[in-house]
Amino acid sequence: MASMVGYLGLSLLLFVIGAIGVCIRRNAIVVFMCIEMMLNAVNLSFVTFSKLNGNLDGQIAVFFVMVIAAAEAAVGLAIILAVFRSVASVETSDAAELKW
Amino acid sequence: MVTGDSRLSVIVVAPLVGALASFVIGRQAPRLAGAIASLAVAVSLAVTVALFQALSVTGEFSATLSSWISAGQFALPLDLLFDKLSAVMCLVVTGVGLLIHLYSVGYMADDPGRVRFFAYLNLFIFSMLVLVLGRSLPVIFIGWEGVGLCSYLLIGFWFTNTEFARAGRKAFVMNRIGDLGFLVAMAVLYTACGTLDIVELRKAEVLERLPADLGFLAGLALFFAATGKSAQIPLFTWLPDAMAGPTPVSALIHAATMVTAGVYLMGRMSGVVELDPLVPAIVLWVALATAIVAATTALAQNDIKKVLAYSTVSQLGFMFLAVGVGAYGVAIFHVVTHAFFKACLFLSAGSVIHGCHHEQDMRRMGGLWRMMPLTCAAYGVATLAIAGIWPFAGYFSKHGILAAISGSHNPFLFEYVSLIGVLATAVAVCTALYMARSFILTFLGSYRGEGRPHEAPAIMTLPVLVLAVLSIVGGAYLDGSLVEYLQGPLPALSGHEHESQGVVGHLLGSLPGMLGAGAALVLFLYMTGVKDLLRKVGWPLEKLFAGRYFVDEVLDSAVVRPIDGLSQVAYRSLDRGILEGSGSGIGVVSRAVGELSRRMTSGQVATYLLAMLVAVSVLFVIFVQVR
Amino acid sequence: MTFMGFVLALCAVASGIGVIGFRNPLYSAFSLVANLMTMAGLYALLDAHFLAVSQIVVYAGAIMVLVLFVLMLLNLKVEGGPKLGVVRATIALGAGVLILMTAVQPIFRHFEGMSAINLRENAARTVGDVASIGEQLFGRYLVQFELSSLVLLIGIVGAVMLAKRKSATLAPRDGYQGAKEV
Amino acid sequence: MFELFVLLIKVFVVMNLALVLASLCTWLERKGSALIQDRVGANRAGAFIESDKWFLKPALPLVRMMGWLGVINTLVCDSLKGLAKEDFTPEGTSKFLHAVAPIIAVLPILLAFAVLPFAPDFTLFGYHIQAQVARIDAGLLFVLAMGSVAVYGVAIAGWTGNNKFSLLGSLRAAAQMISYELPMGLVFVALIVVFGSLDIYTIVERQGELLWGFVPQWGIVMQPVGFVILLLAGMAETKRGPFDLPEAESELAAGYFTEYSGMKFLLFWLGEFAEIGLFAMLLALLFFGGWHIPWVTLPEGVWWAAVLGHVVLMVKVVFFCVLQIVIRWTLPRFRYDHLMNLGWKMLLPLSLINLIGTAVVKVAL
Repeated sequence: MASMVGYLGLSLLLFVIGAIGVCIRRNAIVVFMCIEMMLNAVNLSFVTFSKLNGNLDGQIAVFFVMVIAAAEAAVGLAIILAVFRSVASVETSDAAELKW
Repeated sequence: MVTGDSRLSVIVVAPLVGALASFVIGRQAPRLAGAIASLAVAVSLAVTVALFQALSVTGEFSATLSSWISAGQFALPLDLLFDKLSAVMCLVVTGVGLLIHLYSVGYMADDPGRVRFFAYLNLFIFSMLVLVLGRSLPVIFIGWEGVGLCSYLLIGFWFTNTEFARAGRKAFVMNRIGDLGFLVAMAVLYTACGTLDIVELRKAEVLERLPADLGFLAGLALFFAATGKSAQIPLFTWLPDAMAGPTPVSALIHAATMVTAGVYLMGRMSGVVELDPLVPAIVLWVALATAIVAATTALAQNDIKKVLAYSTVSQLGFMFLAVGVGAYGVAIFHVVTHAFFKACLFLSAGSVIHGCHHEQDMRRMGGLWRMMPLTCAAYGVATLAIAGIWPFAGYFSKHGILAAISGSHNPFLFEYVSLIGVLATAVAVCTALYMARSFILTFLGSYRGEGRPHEAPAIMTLPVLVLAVLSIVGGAYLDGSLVEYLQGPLPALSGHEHESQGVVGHLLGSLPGMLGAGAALVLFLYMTGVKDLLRKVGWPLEKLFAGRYFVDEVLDSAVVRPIDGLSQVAYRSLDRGILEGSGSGIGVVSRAVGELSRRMTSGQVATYLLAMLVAVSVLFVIFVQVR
Repeated sequence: MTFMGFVLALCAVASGIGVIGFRNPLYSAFSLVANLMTMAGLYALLDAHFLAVSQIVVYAGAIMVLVLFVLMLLNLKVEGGPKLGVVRATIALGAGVLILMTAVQPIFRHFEGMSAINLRENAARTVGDVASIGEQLFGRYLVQFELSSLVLLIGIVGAVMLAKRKSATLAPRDGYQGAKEV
Repeated sequence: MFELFVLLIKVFVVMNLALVLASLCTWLERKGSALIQDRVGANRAGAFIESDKWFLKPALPLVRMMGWLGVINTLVCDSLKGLAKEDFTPEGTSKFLHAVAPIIAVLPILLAFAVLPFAPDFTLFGYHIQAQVARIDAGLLFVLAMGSVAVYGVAIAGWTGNNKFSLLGSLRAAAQMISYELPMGLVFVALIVVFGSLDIYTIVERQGELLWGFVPQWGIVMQPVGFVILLLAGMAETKRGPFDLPEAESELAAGYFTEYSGMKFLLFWLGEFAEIGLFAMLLALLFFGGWHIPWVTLPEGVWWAAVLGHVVLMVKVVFFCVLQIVIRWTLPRFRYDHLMNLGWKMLLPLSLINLIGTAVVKVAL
């Protein structure tokens, strides 16, 4: 465990993958999952920084991120379901009424 | 909350409560409205009398109703002051007001809006009392504005008639123009003297703080305010139009309230008015012009109320003549006597109109002395009084004014004293002439109208008779004593000694009046041919008089039209052009921008997110690599 | 990074690419589950045992099951051809690569040197077992912890309200034709 | 090196434990259901075996006995049949996921055994040996985590079935498992409150103590409500009757594994029975004192004590396996809404009240 750089690099890479996924995917649920992945990438760097800084604050932050992610999942999926009920699709390109 | 003498507040509050009560109760029982309103004024009168009795002991009363404005250094309590001047004014307002109220109970008995009427009437009395009793200029201003509002409400009382409603609006607007002067005066006085308390403003050391030019401005502004309320040139045309209201309202406006406010204000602010001698000179010239214009106009009017209206304007001119020469006591004296006989005249005229089934044209009257003898007697007495014939009331006050003119020490007037005297005398003759004319046309001769006129009920004749009695004895009783009595709050007449005259002197003094009255008798009763001849010769003059000197038209073309035109121009160029143009220009531009940017808001979340990602990457480059 | 970490990292990246690469959202979801599992493994490698377990319980056990559930419930068809276009994908990819390129260098510059000594000294203190995490949570972060329970409660209520079908007792608004049946 | 060796042995033991338990359950199911339904059950395969080979002769009576009891049928024949059957994959679905699903369904169950101790610690050849593959301090949490991961196997299986019965079955299964995980977790929390640890070994050790000097501090004494809840939740988690709605034959053919055949199908069975074993073991460890015998204190760290403890534990485990199977064959199937109501409206509030009450009592004492 010579260095933490690998973890940080992995975190960055996963974050960018998630960000790209958010942009190129149209399925709202997949977009949601990509966001979860980005959150996880950040979590990984939190844990790494916790290790680097020598305290547990980073891990506590991850814990709270998980809490928020859980709440977000519940609400987000409910929203997607509600959208699906009104436009019969979860593709973000179909729910494009909010414009002009 | 009330500090000081609480009775003082009763005077003011009683009519206000009366107004509310008569309105609230009157909605349920319309018959009670008049009684309640009269009762309220009666209470005011009673308290005023009581305080008036006590005044000789204490000198003056004051009371603070509550705090109005209190902001840092600036405090403005609702202060009332009851001194001799206020006392006299209060007595006139409440006394004559009460009589008019009683009269109105009869006059308005059949009007569907009488509840509203009495409420307004009480409100009018309330406003006038606030005006008269106010200790500081802002409080007076409340009353001042209140009076204006009530006059608007009452002149336009029959608002379903567009003409009447317009008359009310005209009165209101003209009063507002005058109010500008009041506001300017207040601003100047507060800036320079640091106070608006009228007791303070009477003190020499306070007035010394006023620079000469500002003093002139303040005096002139006050006079301008007074011209608005008291119908002087140039703001007098509203008063004849104010005849649109019910006749008791005219009586109230002309006799007890409203128009006397200007004179009262000049008296109250005499110290300020007198600061620059040019101001009284202006007052005098304007007053004289007003008197002449109004008197001559009255000659050619056929509407009985219009005649009376112009006579009021003319008499107000007389009062301001007195103000101009510094004889404030005499001016107030004339206010009082004028209140008596003008109220009497208006109420009699009201009876006539009432009796003749709302006919106001004198040419359709005549010979009414048989049908309504009491009214005829009262009108006759009042006519004699206004004509200035001894021993009726008007003689004393008018004579006092004429005498005061000769005693003027104003450097701007000194050379013209005799000219002014002659002109004033001529106006007095003219007054007698047109008043006698109206009397003759109305009551003498034979009836020219339709239907059968009838005498007014007792509730209407009684106040008229009381006023007639006052018109007879009031002048003689108050002559000299009133002026002396008022010397505390008003400056003493300098260099003018009141000499008592014998009967011969009095008869000589009433010569102008007799002359005018006699001429009227001759012209309109016995030698109508001469009248016709005169009319043939002087038709342009008649035209001029009948057209009221075309003041309305002049004002219309000189003031209203230009302002209208300016407004139109401003509306077109500024409002439509620049403001609206810029407004819609902004709209057009932002619409164009929106049109462009709405292409970006496609509703596609993915696009937004992509934009965000790109932006983040750019920020990354900027913050990580560049910095 | 140990060998184990390296393997896990490879798996994480692969599954991450799988998440965004699979056309079928269900495959994406399974990829994400795998990704989350590898993350849990990485946490365990970083001595965050409690987080590793809760990662599995919370993410894999709750969130992703929910996602799967929704996916199955909706029984979606496979995403059609890339309506978004190659251009957009290229832009996104470019932006991502840009971020990567710019951020990698500072990471190496800043953290390469500082790790070794720190890590040895801190090793004991940074073991995130149940006891130490619990101490922190119920000590320094007590208020935040309690607040997070509130957040969850609100989330539950919000989700219930959102997912609830319009019941017949609710009068439909003007022009509202009722939800399409799923 | 020795540690690795010991670890391998432990893994071997635990794997065997799990699989033997699963086999035992399978057999119990076979014969038990027959008993309950008043029929004979499997009693042919191997019951009449004959052999002339001398080295088989001595074993033949035993084999015949086993055959007559149905053991050979259950363990050998069924497996052979499963291996020999055609491996069928429905069209239009992912072959990979279809193949992986049963593994995902079984693996977490077997992994969960890793944190369960099967005997007290003991010392052998001077080495202190933990009778547990991995003693992590969040043992209970790990069990829970594995339980939740097992959902994926079911979900994927149902989805790859590519028919509506399978999908419905897997949806039911997923919903049911998530729902009953909650009361289960809450019972675990209550247990943690009582025993002050998440580590299962510590919990078991604490149960060896006496409450007030004479009551064994067993979980069933400390958490009677928790025991009932965990029993119910565990049975729901295993998706077995009366909670076998995901595979309800009369409604969904066979639910999420309709499309499975052969060994993959058997893997689901294996997972199911391993789960029965897992829950039986959990109940025994958490509520019935594990390897402890009431009022009997075995010497610590002695190998024979460990063996004895293991036997005691196994007796308890088998008891709970039997209990679960008896319940499964006794009670009729729930209706789906009843199932959800039981989970959300009864067990969850009950477990919450239980937790709060436990906490109050704990703080008060």
